Amino acid sequence: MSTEAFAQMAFWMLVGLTFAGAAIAVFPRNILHNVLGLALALAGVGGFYLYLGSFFIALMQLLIYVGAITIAIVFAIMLSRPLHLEIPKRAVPKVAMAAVASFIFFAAILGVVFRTQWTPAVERSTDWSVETIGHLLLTRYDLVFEVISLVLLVAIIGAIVTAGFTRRLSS
Amino acid sequence: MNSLGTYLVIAAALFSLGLLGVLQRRNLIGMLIAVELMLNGANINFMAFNRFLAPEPAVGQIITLFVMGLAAAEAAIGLSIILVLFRRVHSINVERAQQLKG
Amino acid sequence: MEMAHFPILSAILMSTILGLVTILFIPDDRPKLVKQVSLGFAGVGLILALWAYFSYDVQKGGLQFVERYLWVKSLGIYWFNALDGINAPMLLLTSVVLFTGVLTMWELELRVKEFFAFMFLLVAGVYGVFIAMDLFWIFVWYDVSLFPMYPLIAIWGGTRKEYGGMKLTLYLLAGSALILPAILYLWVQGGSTTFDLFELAKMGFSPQVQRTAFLMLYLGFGILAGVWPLHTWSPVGHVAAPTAVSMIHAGVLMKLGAYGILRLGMTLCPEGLQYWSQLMALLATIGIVYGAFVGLAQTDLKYVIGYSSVSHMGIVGLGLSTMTVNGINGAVFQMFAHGVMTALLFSAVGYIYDRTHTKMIPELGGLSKTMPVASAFFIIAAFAGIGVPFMASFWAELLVFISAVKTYPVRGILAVMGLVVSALFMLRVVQKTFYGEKNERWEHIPDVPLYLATPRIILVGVILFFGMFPKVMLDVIQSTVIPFVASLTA
Amino acid sequence: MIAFFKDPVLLAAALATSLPFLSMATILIFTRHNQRLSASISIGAVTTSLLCALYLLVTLHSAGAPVQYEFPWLLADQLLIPFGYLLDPLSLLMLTIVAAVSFLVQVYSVGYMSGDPGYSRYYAFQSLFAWAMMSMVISPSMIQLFIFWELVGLASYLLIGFYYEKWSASQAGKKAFVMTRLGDIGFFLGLIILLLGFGNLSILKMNEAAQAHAISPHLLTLSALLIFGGVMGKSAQFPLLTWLPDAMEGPTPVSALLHSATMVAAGVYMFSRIFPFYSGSPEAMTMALAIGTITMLLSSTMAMATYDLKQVWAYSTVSQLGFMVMALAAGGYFAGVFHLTTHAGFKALLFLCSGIFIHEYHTNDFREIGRQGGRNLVIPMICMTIGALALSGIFPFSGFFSKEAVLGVLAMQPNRIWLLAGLLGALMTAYYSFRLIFFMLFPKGGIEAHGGRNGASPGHGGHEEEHHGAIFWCMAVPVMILAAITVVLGFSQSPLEHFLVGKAATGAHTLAVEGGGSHAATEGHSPVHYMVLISAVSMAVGGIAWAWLEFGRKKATQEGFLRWLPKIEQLFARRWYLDDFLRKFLDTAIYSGVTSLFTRNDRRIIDGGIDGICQFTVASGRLFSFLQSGMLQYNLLVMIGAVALVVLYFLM
Amino acid sequence: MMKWVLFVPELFYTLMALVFFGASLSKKVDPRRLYVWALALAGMGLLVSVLFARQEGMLFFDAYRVDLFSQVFKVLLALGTFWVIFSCSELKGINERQHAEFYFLMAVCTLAMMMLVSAVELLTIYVAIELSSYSLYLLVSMRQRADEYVETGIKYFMIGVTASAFMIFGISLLFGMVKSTYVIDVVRVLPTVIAQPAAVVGLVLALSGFFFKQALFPFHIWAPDVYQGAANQVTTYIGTASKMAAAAMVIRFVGFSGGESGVLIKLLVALSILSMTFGNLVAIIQKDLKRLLAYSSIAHAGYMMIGILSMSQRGFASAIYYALAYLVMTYACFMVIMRIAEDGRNLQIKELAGLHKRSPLLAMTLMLGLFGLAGIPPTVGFTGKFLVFAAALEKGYLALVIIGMINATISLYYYLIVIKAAYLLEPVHPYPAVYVDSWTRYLSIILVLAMVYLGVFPDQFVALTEAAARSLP
Repeated sequence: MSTEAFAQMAFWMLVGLTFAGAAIAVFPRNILHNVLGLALALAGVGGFYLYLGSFFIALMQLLIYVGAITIAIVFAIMLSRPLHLEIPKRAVPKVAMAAVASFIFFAAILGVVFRTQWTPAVERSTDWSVETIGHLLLTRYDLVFEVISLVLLVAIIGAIVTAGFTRRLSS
Repeated sequence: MNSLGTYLVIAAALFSLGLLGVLQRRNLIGMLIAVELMLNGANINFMAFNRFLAPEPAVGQIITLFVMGLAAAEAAIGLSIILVLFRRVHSINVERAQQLKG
Repeated sequence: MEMAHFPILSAILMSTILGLVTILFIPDDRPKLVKQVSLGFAGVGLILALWAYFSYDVQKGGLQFVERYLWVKSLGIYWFNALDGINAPMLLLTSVVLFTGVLTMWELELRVKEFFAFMFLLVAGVYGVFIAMDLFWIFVWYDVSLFPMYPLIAIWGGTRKEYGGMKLTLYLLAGSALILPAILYLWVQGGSTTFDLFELAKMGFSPQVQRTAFLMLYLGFGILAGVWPLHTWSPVGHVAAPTAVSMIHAGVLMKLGAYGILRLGMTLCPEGLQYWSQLMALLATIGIVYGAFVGLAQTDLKYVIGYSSVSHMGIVGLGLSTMTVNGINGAVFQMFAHGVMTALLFSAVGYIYDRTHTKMIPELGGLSKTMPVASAFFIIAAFAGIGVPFMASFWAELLVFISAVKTYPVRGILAVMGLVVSALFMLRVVQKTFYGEKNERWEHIPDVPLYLATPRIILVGVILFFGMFPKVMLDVIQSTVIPFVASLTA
Repeated sequence: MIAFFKDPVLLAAALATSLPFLSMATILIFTRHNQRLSASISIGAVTTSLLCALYLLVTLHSAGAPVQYEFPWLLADQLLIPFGYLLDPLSLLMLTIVAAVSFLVQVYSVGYMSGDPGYSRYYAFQSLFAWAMMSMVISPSMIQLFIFWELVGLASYLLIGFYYEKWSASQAGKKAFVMTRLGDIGFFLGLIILLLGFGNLSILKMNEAAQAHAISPHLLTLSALLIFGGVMGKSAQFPLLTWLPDAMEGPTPVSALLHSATMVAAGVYMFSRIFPFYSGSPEAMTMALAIGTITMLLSSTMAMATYDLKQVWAYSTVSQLGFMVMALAAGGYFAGVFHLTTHAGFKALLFLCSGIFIHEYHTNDFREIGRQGGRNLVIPMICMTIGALALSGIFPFSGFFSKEAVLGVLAMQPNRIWLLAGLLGALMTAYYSFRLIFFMLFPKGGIEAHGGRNGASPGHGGHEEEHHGAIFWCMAVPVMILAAITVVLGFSQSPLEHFLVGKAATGAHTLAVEGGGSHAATEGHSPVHYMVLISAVSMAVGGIAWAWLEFGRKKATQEGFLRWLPKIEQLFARRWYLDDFLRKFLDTAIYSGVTSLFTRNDRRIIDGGIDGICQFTVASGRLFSFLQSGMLQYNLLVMIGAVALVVLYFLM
Repeated sequence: MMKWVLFVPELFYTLMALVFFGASLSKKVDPRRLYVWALALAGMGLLVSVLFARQEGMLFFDAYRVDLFSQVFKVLLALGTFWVIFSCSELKGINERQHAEFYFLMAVCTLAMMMLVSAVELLTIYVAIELSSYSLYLLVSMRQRADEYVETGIKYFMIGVTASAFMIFGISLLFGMVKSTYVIDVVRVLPTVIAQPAAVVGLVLALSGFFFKQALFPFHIWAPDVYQGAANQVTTYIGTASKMAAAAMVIRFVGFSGGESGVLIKLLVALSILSMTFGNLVAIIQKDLKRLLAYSSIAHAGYMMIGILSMSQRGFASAIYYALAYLVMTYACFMVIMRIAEDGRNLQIKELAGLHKRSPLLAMTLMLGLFGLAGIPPTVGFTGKFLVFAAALEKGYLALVIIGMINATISLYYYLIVIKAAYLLEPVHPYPAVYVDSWTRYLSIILVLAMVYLGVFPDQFVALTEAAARSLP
């Protein structure tokens, strides 16, 4: 088996893994299963990033998503104790309608993907280095970089204030 | 390696799966999880375009990075809002939230 | 662009706007002062309008007292006011009706300040439409004149006031849903450079454009003009409205519709007029006959007047549709005559209603015995409505029918036949309301005091004056209409 | 302005027509509360008018051509509406008649109306009437004539409905107005058609043009027929005749004024005014002849079945008007006008006499009056008999002469039926007038005591007696004047004919030849004429005799031959069911037919449609609000579904 | 070399945010003092944005463009923020302890929107829009004592993140077509590839995020609930300032296609009609005043879209004018609501009963504001509609304009119901007199005059908006 074929097989396994994770994230009614599924799917997506040539982003994916977001969700689950609450039955019409709508959208996007002529840029640079990313972050995307910190600040303050961890608790 | 189309289809499928989750989950946290899937779908798109079409490979990566950051912030805010709701109505079932209508 | 003269038209407009502002600054607890101030400003308007009317140079004709300034440069909107033979009578009519309307409401006690404020706003709009020669401003003033109707009816009105007010306001403003697109359409067709009526008129739009625009203008303004079958707001609204509002509304506002058709539709779209004139004539004829017949079955005095307005405005429409000098002469004259006459009718009914608190014909009866003067006003107005000679509307009807029979023989003859029915229903009302045995219920009611009789006397005087000396008005009207019709046929 | 004072003729014409107007205005505005002053103003005005009219008559007696004054009143585009005076023999004659009758009636009314609360109003309306009528009479153009014609209608409405608190009076006023208006529509349309086709409504020009065949025959016939509608309305011709008997609801002097001598005569006057014009259209003339005949016969029969004093005269007025129309339509210009003149005199006489009786006995039923001793009022009784004789056409009263003239004209018609109808009419006229007279003279069952003039019944003090006396004379003097006129007027036939026909160069005389071929009617004493004379007189006498047989003689049952024919009596008494037909038509076709159909349509379909649209709008608001269900995921579904469909749409 | 002077308004608001961040850290702050500070800073912010309104230039490696278009909207944003903060004197809807955070989030949100209108780079735009959205989610969730409205925050959030996911997906497709994130490249390239499905779908999906902000049908679904459920001041902020930013972005994004895609325009026409009709129809049956205004805002998004879809400079200018008009009119209505419901409750329409006696000035302000929204002259709302329709008719959308006018008539119905309540109804039980302090009185008079003045003398403002529209890339 050539490297290429192995890579190919690994790719499809990755696909299977990702979608299995996604399915677990979406369908079961146990919220903890969902979180695990999400972690799985996110890790799979990180794998895609590897295939797409960016080790850096794959790493970030694992760090931010699997590391931070999933943990946050688990915390929320623990705080809201949903496991103690009754699990409602599935409403079939709702699921069916949701499935139809999602499928239509999926089909439409498929159509878009295959009907569009994707043309690569005329000149393509091959500079995948992290240095370039860092450089760009501090030049062209400087503003965004600043703003995203503000976003995080707002998120933190907002989460604290909204969730009720105000001075009441601290004082 | 695999063509652009493959990645785009995977992205679309992931996005649609997330959409399905948003539409049918009753658990608000479940909905939030589904939204994360949708964002990941978009991210795969960016990375794929970055890999196959874009003139500068750095741009797509940077965008993906920022979207991840935003997703983190979003999750934090969303979870805090869900907690507010939980405190008041002791449920995170979205169907409990239908007082306002008409 | 002559600017040397005193801007009398703007001054007339300002008399109402200043009046409105002044009223707003009067404290709430001085209703008497509000009335006096209102009367003062209405009087100023009347004097200015009379001055403008009688200093209009018939020999010279055309536009006079022109005021024209660029208002919004990028769209080509002008502050363009002028007087010609068509709007001069309308201006006079408005000022007379406003003045008498203020006097009629002298006994008002409920929320006096607001009433007169709204009324002045309404009349400001009416003046504005009549003097403006710029499509933008015509539309603006048109809408300004409509929306105060709602509070005026809904607060101070009578039968089913909220329903009536809402219906009337919405229905009339629905008309502007066609007018504004039509105006803009013409503006675009004219190269989107000017809203000046006369410059647009010179553009010579293509027949297709003219047809579309004319139809929209006709239907839009036709609602206000009470064109059948768009008329049903009229009875309902009039029944609900308080006296002075009915007076202004039936007397002046309905004319706005016909005026709009004439000023906008016919001036800008002569070929559209040609194309749709058959329809116009048909609807007008139906309106004349139909209004009279329906009026025959009404038991509410104001309903009767409402339907008589439909019938009489049909005459205006018929006159306009003939596209002849005398048809349009008659139509404009009829607008004036009907305005004064309806104002008088409503004002007479208003007094009766104020005192008896009913306007149902079967409950009234024998009023002539207890209040002969009040009844006389109604009866005189009814005769004016029937078209008795030496009342202003006689001449108007004469001219319209002559032209109508010429242009549309069958419809014209049918319309003339309608006169019998209109006589029948007017006399029926007069008989049932004022004649017959003295009604004990109303015995204690005093006759009109002088201060309330004054406005009605003024109106009677106007009816008779222009009935006896139609030349005074007709010369003014035709100084504009003759060249206008010449340009239509050219 | 100065022209007025330079020209006495013009001044007189202007004064005659405008003074009553001024008097009306003065009374209505200033002297409403002063009855005496109002009456004097009005009478003063009408006296001046009468004097002016007489002055004009004398001055212009021998003027060769008609005198015409025209001032432009209104110039609307090409249409000129003049205002002015046309003074020719016909208008002068009519002016004098109107002024004279108005004058006499107003004097008479001083007595008749005394004590009425609406005294001032009464005189105001009288002045209005006099103004309208006189201005109409001397109109130089048809438009002016039409304008005043309408005003006459207004005045009659007001006067008929004078006792407006009486339901029937106001009803009658309304009926009069609406029915005459119905005819006026035809008149109006005729004028418009003529105006559009011919372009000029000056009476002289119209007449000239018709004579010179300058108007196309179709136009002429059409407009003539339509204009005849006006005559039918005003002069109560079939089928618009029923308003006139009802109009007797007004005060009796009003009946005398309006419905005998002047207003109803307006139609006939108008007919004769444009007689040359009419003669241009044989079709129109024939139709007019037929309508006149029908009217005359129908109303005569109606008069035979009523017991109301005033209604008898009202029907007789209608029948005499029919007679005049027949005369004119048969081409007898002079005969028609002459009958109009004499009729004005004796009919006013009859009404005023009746007024005295009604005033005295407070009843309209002549049997009742007779029973209460009506014949004791000697002067009125004599005068009334004179009037009745004149009406029946007995020599030497005025009616004899004019009726002869009319019958003479009818005799010239190729078709004898018209003459026979005329003779039948004469018979019936004599019958019903003397039926009335005999009832009053020879009441069945003797005379009861009456508390009026001669009885000393309680409630009538001496003072009131005196008062009565003054009033009585106030009424009696005009009656006697009229009686005198009735006796004398007949003999003025030839001077009048000379005045009317001989002088007017373009007058009717020559035209009559063309129109009806009745040369002899005005000219001569041919054998035919004698035959007519004899048969007419015998008809009149026969009618009187018949009435004597049934009502007059001692053994008379006073039941009349109609008693044996109840169906027919019913037919006559119910006016040939014309009113019933009209009422039925109004009720079914107008009120519960068109009107209620339109009203229901208006409420349900048109207004209901609008309301329906509004309700639909609100309802659809409610409907769409289900989209906003409150369920987050359904809402999202809507949104996402829409996005998905949009994306799909872009693929297509 | 960066010209920092161009960035002064944004910096100012950053400073303001920092001030309140600091305040939020301290244990106890007097709400009155916070209010005074906030008002002063917001006023200065307005002043600063006006002073820097004529600046032009590029910043941050051409990712940030300061031109008349952006500056006009910045002034509008600053104005809206100032007004909202002005009416926070009785901030009863928010817990007193959280006032500092409230002002902080308000400042951040305004800052984000200012960046949004200036950003000419897709990623910057996305991040800015997310920043402003997050602030709003939090602001909406902050309502105190709002048990019946507690679901508002989560609904807003869920719909918002879904829409934003669509948006980023759309941006990814755009990125795939254009291969650049600069708006200038997008504008250059997109019209040439608009026939490709990915291009137009990407554009539409990207637009959906802005439509969401603008509450255009079918992205409107959050609006009624949020308007009703958020604190009055927050609702006002969403209804005024936030709308301005959304309008600016929609104008910019719709312009991308250069009017080349007929299909896209058809879609926009459909959306505009649906939005107007839906908003107006459903508004008819509302009882809650804020909810009613939410539906009316949906309808107004449709009207504004009419101007935008004309794809002409006059169209964009008219949309800008309309936005200005909408800001003034909506604020006038909300100010009255906040004044009457001083305890921060929601106002039912029937609670307006007898307002003309309780406070004639507020009643008049409300009436003019509503008439303005209904598009009745001589208010600014009419002139706005007039300009919008004029622009649309220049492109020949006659039917669209007629539908718009019919909708305006329908809308009049429910506005009249509100006016009826204020002017006609007698209160069932006596509502307390409305206390109107002198500042509010001055502001009402200014608003009334502004509504009439802008409506009657639109010339200079039209010129301004046209200049702004010209400066669009």
